[in-house]
Amino acid sequence: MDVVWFLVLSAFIFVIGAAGVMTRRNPLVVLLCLELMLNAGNLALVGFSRMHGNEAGQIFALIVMVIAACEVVIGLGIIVAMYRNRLPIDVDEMSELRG
Amino acid sequence: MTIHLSIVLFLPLAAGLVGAVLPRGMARWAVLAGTVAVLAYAIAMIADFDSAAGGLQYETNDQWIEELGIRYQLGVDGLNLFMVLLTAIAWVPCTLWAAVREQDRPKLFFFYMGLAETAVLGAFMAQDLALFIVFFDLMLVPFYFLIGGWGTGDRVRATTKFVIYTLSGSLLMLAAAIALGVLATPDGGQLSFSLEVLEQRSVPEGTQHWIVLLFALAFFVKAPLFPLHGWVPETYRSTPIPVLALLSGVLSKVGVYGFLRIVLPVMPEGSQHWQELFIVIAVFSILYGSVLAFSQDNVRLVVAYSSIAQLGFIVLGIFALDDEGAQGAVLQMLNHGLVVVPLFLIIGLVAARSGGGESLKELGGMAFRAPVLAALFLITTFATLAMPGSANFIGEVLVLFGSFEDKLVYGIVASVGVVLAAVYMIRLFQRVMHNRVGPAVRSRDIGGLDLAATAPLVAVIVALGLYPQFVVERTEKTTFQQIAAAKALADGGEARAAAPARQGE
Amino acid sequence: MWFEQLLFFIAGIGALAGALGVVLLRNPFYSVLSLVGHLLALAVLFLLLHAEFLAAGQVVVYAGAVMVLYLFVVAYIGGSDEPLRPESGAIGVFGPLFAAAVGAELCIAFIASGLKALDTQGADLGAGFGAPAAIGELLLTTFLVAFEAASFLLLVAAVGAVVLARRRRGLEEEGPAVGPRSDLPTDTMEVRA
Amino acid sequence: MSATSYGWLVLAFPLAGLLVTSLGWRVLPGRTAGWIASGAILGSFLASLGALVQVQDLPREERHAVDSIWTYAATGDFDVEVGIFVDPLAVFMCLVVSGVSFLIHVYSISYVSGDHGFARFFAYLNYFVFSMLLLVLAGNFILLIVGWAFVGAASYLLISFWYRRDTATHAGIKAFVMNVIGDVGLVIAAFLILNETGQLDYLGVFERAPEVFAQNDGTIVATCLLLLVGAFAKSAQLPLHTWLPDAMEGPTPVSALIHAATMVTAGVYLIARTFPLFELAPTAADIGAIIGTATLVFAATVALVQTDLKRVIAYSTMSQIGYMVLGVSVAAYSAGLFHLMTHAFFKALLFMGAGSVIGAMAGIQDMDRMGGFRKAMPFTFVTFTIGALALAAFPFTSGFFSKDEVLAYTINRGGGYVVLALAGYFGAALTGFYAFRMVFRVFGGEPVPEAKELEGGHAAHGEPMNPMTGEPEDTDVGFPGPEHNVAESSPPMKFAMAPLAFLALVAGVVGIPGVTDTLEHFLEPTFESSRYIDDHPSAGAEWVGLAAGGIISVASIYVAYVFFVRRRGITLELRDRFPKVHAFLFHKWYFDELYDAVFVRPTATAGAFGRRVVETDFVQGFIVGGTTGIVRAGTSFARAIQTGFLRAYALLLLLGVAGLVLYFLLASS
Repeated sequence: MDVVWFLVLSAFIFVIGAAGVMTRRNPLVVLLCLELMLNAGNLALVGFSRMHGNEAGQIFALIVMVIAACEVVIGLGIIVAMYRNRLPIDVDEMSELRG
Repeated sequence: MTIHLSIVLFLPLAAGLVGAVLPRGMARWAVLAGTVAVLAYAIAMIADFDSAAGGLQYETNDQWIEELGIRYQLGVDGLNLFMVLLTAIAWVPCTLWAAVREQDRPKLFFFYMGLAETAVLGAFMAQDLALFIVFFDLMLVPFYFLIGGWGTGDRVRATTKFVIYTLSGSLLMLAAAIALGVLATPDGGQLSFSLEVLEQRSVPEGTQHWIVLLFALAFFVKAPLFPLHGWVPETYRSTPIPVLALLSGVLSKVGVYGFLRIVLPVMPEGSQHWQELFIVIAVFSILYGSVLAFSQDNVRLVVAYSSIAQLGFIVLGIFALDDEGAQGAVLQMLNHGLVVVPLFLIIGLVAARSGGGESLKELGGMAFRAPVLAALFLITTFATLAMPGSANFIGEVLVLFGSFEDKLVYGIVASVGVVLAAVYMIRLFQRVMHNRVGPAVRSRDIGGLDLAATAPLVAVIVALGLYPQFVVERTEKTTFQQIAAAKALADGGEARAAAPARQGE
Repeated sequence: MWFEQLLFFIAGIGALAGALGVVLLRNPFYSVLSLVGHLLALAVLFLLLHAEFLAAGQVVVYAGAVMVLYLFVVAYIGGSDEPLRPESGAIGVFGPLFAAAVGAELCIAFIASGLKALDTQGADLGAGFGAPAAIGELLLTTFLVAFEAASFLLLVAAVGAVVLARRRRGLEEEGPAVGPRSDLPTDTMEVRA
Repeated sequence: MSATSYGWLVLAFPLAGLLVTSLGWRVLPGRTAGWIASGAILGSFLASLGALVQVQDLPREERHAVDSIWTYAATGDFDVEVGIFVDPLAVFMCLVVSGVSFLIHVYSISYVSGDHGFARFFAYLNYFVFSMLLLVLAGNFILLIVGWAFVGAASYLLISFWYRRDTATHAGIKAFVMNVIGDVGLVIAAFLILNETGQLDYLGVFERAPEVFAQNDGTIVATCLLLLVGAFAKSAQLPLHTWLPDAMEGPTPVSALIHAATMVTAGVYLIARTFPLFELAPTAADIGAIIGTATLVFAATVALVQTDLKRVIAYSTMSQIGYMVLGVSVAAYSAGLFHLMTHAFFKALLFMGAGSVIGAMAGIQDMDRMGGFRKAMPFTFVTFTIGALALAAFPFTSGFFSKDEVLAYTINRGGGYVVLALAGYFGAALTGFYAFRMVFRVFGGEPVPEAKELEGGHAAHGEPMNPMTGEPEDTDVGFPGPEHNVAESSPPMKFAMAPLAFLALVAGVVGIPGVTDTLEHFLEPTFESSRYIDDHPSAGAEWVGLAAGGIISVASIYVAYVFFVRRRGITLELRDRFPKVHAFLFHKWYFDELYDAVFVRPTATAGAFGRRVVETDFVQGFIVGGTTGIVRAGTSFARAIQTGFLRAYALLLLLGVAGLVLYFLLASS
């Protein structure tokens, strides 16, 4: 089984995730899309790990999963806080960073 | 006795961190103790220093970022020995000065003071170009916060200007340094930023030209020299006094020090190429700074512009590419720092006696109720205007002698600056201490703690005036080495052949 | 061999479908479910790559725990549909375009030029590659610092989430006075008290 | 003890006095500071005597000694020690300086007794004496410059001693800056000397100079001209003289000590000290002689019409220094120095007498307001008259021998020098006139109210006010003190004036031509390498000159007597008949106005231009503006990107990723 196909697959997933981040306005879904991108990265990492026969890649993937979990927890926390403060749940409305 | 430079380097930062965890009132004393310890260590280092040896002493040399060839390399030689001492000396009174006054957010303030000392010491001791740049830019951080957070007046504007200026300067220098490191690496060689290595490698002359120019830009901004001094007036007006004393007394030396440490030995051809230009800039700065200092009304700005003139002298001495000139410049770097620090502290005292007024119009007649303050001010004034008998005079004479040697005309034009210095400094002293009492002036003599901050500095000035050879004999060997290559070129010889072999090669 | 290839194609199509589902479905609830499917497919792919421990972790922790958290939140704030509003402005057009460009570039890199130097069949693997024992040993030896840092990060994140999402009295009391903002477009997912 | 040990002692005493009086200013009671300071100078004088004895013990051809205590600064060719050089010239100067200084210190104890700055005054005075002795004893050019600048600083401090007066502080800054100009001249000269001879020590330089310099070589002439710049700035010779009259703002003892007896003669000492260089550069020496002559005539004419008592004496000082400069420039070294010594005596005496009169006038210095003090102040009158006689070179007073010796030597050089000597005689005529103009106007005529009051035993008390501008003084501080002392009632003042009067009368005995010539023989070892050493006028020729000088002196005093005693209105008539001449002289040939127009204003204008135009338009507008403009353009671009829309950021990020990947793709293919 050619590892390249895994990488191609990971690229597709990554791109789909990226497109989602840009087109969806619900922060919840944006977070999901980020998950997609991270998972694409994981897939690539594991693919490379397989290719080299080195388990470090898998450890990396594991750490990425931890990061992803943290990000989800914080992201969801923010969304809940927004909800509690009766703010619109829409990323376009969150533009306090405007310069 | 073994001296560990890393201890000297990180002691103030450590003191700042300790201060940050201590209770509010204790932070200042922790940092003060740290600066005193650094001073003690620096004095021990001077006592131990072998002035007959030419190369680096107490060297620390470790791998830092191997892939980029960046090393954690510290060392002290005649060139930076007294710069380290100046830093150590200057920080104590400034910290003491700040410590006996109420500060907002004292923990943070004194932490930044400690960090700043570490950064400056690092810039002076670094023997690796990349490390130098790290510390050079790190210096900006604490000063940015100190000016922005504790300044007066339009401090936001002042800080912004200061940061934009110095940052654009140092970014250009960063680019130049990377280019230097990469271009100097021979095919198949290991990339290195160590100055020792760079001195042995060579960069094509055409490349040196623009690299030197970029370095000079950064150093001239830091110094500052005309016409890159645009940040000076506002920054000097807004900066808190102890920080200003350090900014003007110590930080300004890092730039000119960079010429002697990096530019001249590493890129002699490029330095020699721009010699004329830099001398013109220096001479112009001398005249321009002097004339403007003469016409300023704000006491801080008088000293600010006088610093421009003094730094002009230093640069003139360096780029005279002459042994005596460079030696004078090194001596003058120390002297100028030593006089400017007490000068600004005294200005702070003076302003406190006139209800915060810093305009010459509001001042006057303070000497009668403040004789000790007036005496300290007088001695500092005389030293600043390089009166014979002060070490500043020896420094200035050596600079002038060095420039007379090859560039007689520039030297003579520069000596006009000596006369103008007498005018503006005496005018400053007189308008503050003499004449009729200013409207808001409530004069009183200097307090005990402030005396403890300023009097030792004045004593050092007097002592150096009696025995400048103390500095000269310890610095001259390295100074000559640093300029040897460029000097040989200026004299029409070959640069590389003339550079004396360094130790350990 | 054919079995592995078959499995790859099935799981790959599943993963792609799941991903597309996440992006294209209007209802966040379905998006989450779609992501769960995607993660399961991914776990299969991991297995194909001899990453047994990771696959297990993916299924248990990710698809199991994290996604449940998502579902809770969606349920809590009400997963209303996001209408298929025609995207105004450049982002809607350029976003997918750039994404496609990146994808194309990556594919070119992978297939055409990039990995020629590598043995694409993969290295010979020893027994127990990717097994929990091997991973565990690595985690506790070579990558100990990373492991500890990650655990600390998780702790911080957990505390942070609690702080962020906890009920704040002051705000709660002020809250009702504000009410839903009427000037907002009604098609966004909005709080309806 | 060796000569150099005494030399160090000479320096150590005033330095110790300085430290004690300056550090102990708070604890020293009453007039202690004054006595300590005077004692220090007395010690210095005694040490000078010791040095004199020791130097005389040395063999004649080796009559000098050098010693150094530490290396001051040495790098490259530049090698300077803290070293002194003791030879007859230095000892002579030490004796004059410390002796006169001692008397003036004692005088000052009374003069400034009511001043708030009593201890400060004596600290400054000791500092000055230390600096002056350092200047005199320095063994190399750098140390000379140090002493040179130190006396300038002391002079500055003492001129602006009453620092609440604007006029005093202005005068101080003027003097200081002029002196710094001189310092710079010396520094450049020192460089030229070092560059050519490789030495900075006197002995080394004088030894090497004839080897490296051709006669009238361009470099040596330039060097000597630069030395002259230094000498003229210090000695108030044309065109660097304008600070000296203004320096009269200082307390009168300061005028006596610094601006008459010692510091201003440093230029003469410098020329005498560096005579081997000047003899290699006759052009420069001639220029010196011409300027000296010009100054002596110029200053004498100005002194004719000034009404401020101290300024008249100040211009007289300039004029007399002109004689000295002329003397040392025409190689009449011992004659010039002889005049330096006698001038120190009689000019210090004149200033002390003037101080006494000003005390009686409660601070007023205008001669128009004075008169008739003869009966009220007999002691002052007698001593002042002795001083005036010596100044006018009345026969057999000290000034008579010294001035005429200078002129006789000048004539002896022949050629164009005769013209200079004739100008000198012309100046001598003016000198006699203005000297007795002072005497007759101050002491003669009807007593003014202050004089009458004093005759009745009451010292006048005026409102404290600035004698120059008439502004009321700052009484908060009390400078210059409400009390005024006159010699008649102050023993210390009398004690100081009496020996000086005696010396002014008889000091000529050390230089009676053909009879004693003591001074000349004493100084001979210093100047024996001079090519003119055996070139002096015969005793007979000198006596002819003396006779001519005596006649001129007596005649001029008689004219003054006619003008100011017999026919009092004649000066007013002259003034009305030649108003332009009077205005020209009264405004001191408009030198101040000229300098103001040529130097001060352009500098100030340049400063204003720099501040207004260069700073605002160029530095702030162009450079800062340019920089900030670029930054601003950059930020506005950044602001445009920073929409705050999360998805827009993501888009940019992706764009960057796409670009990067594309780059690597292209780079790898």
